[in-house]
Amino acid sequence: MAPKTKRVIPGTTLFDGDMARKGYALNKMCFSFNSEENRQEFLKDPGAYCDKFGLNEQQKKAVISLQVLDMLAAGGNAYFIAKLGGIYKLDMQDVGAQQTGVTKEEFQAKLVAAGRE
Amino acid sequence: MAPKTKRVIPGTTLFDGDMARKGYALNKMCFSFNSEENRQEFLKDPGAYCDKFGLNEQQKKAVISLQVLDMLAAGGNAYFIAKLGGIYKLDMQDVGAQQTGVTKEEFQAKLVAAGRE
Amino acid sequence: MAKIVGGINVTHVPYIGRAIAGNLQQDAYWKPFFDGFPPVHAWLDKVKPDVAVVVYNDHGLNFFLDKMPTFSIGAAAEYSNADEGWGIPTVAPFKGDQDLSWHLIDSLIEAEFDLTTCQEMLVDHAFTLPLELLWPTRNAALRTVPICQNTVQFPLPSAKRCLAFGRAINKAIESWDSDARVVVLGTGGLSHQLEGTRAGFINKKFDLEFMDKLVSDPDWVTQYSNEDLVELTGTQGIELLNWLTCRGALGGKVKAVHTNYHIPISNTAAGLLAMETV
Amino acid sequence: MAKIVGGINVTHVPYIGRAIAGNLQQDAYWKPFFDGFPPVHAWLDKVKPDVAVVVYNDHGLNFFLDKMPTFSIGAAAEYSNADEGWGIPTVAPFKGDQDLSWHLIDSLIEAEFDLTTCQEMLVDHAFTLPLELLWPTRNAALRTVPICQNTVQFPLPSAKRCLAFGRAINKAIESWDSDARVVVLGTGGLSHQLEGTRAGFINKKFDLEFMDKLVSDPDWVTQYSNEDLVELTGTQGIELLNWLTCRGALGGKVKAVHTNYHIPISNTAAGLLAMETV
Ligand SMILES: [Fe+3]
Ligand SMILES: [Fe+3]
Repeated sequence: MAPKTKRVIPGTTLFDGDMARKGYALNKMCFSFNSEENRQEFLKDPGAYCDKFGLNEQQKKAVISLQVLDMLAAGGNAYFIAKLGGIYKLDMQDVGAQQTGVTKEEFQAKLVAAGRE
Repeated sequence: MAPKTKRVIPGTTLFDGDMARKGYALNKMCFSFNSEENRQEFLKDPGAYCDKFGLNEQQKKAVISLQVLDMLAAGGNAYFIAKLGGIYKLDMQDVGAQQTGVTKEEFQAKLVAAGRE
Repeated sequence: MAKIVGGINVTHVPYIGRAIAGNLQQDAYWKPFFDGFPPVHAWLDKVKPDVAVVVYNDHGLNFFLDKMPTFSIGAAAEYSNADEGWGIPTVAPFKGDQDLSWHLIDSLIEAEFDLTTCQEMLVDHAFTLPLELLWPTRNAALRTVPICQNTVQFPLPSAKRCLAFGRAINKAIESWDSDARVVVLGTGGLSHQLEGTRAGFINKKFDLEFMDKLVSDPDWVTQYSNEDLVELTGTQGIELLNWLTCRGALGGKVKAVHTNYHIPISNTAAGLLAMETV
Repeated sequence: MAKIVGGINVTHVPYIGRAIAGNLQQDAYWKPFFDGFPPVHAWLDKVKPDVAVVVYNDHGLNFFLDKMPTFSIGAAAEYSNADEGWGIPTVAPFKGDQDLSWHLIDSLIEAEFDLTTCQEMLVDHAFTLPLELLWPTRNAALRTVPICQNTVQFPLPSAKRCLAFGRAINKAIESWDSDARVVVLGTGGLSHQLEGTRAGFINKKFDLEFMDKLVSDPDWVTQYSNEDLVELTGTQGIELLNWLTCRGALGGKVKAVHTNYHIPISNTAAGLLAMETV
């Protein structure tokens, strides 16, 4: 089947059917983090918890190294990944800074600047 | 609020919003009967199982006496009630005969007759 | 582009599961029903579908009233059957077709059908039994896409909406960049009523006219409201909405390949209608 | 018949939950945001709504990708909040309005919106925080109806579909045989993007034009595809679809009662727009 042509938006991947399909196991694991009991079980042995949800190697590696861009590339959805971030007390500016390769302060300064334009 | 005028169909109550709202607890209990473990728990103490799902007195009485028309009047949905029937090995012709006040043989004969018309 | 070879509408009474499991196809009770299928098997051998899109209604296995969709669609690699509580045997899982699922989802939401998408989905007897009836020896290569319509809790989608939904499915499949051959199934009906003091209601006259009109003039059905259809065909007869969506998915003109109609299977008028696209 | 008094569109960033719990409203960081609300509180005191219809999107509390509806609606007596996993405090349940829920369900399905109906529904921060912001002292008499739109998994409903959905909600509420006064909320946005190398993206120019056009000419938004809107406002900026549905639900003409716009709250351009029906 010929690949569909997709809209290219710089720095952005739409969470569409292709990503949803690829990331299902990862997102399902993250959905389980709505429960404190599951969060604690994950923290005791992250690798075993990933295996329980059938994550592939790429997903497992991204989770264990806590690399958000890698999780996204592996089909992770931002809202579900945020629940994993919550376990490590990462807020959205930590996550933003990590993805854009700047410090949290620099990331915050960029946001403030956007308000002055 | 003035009552909506509803279509009257003889011998028939549509499972609409009013019924769905009235019967939610009863139908939720019956939905749990998709699991053998739950069916066994129900059989051990039907009254306690009804209480666990918050059935009202009318619903509980209908369930315990296994009166299908009473379950319907209490908001039961035919498909969910059928799962309760399954516990007692009642098939759809047993249930049909009970509701129409005839023997199973008479009910079956009526169906066969409908094919000859 | 994909090719729609035709469609098959067929009843899905749970009781059939026991007849299949018990090998009762030639018993006096079951023979007039099962004898309807060999001509359809022969047609399937001829048109050789790769994928079956199955339009059916769930009966409280995958969906409960806490999240009850009007139209839902599977997008899984595989679909499992499970214990439904009424003692019919559970069958082996069916293979999905995720490419077609997502193509349908993209197309149908663009066409303003507000789908619920299901990346996991249990399929009940209304999906499994028609496949068992049509491929009595499991066709392990056949891929499937379940499309589920609410016929359980009013308000249901109207006949007009279902026919339009079917026609949008037709457009979507025909625009699918694939060399697959697709058959569409619509399951349930025909006239029957399980509950109330009218339990056992059957309407042979209407059913026969419906089967006729479905082939020649499916818009005929849209003159009826869902309340009309319940009055005419029973509270479960309304499952004919699945037949209507299936018919819509076949596009403009079809010819009947084979029909069968037998009363009763359990409390139901059992219909079978195979159609070829022309 | 019921009366729609107006509508309020407001951001719903989870982080706000901590500010409310910690009483930080007058801190330098939070003051420009919280100072937007007193004029809206005064307006609510004047128009005295009995019911709030809340158009929002779930972020993985009530819905997972196994059953992901395009449009869903609550029909419960009460709606509970719950642990969402990111450490914001859980708030007390909100009262439902089942009469209005079912009236909406009957009307909207008749108008060919393919709803998923939810007789149980957990509501996340996108539902609870706007209510906490608009009624800082809980209005225990206020009844609610949650309406949830998929802005999480593409394909999303188009701006055109959302506006039509809103307009159908308008017709439904106006045909509700009740003397209730109804306010409609739309929550989320405005421009922000949480993920990818474009994380932190904000578009003040577009947001301000959007807020303007939403009042005077909401059809203006329908010139954009969802891909356009993501490019213009970010992957989460697309939550402006909830604002658009809310605006549709207010009918033809409205006048702005109060607006506020502040950058940033967390990674987000925080907007507030209260409109009165005229
Ligand atoms: Fe059925
Ligand atoms: Fe949000």
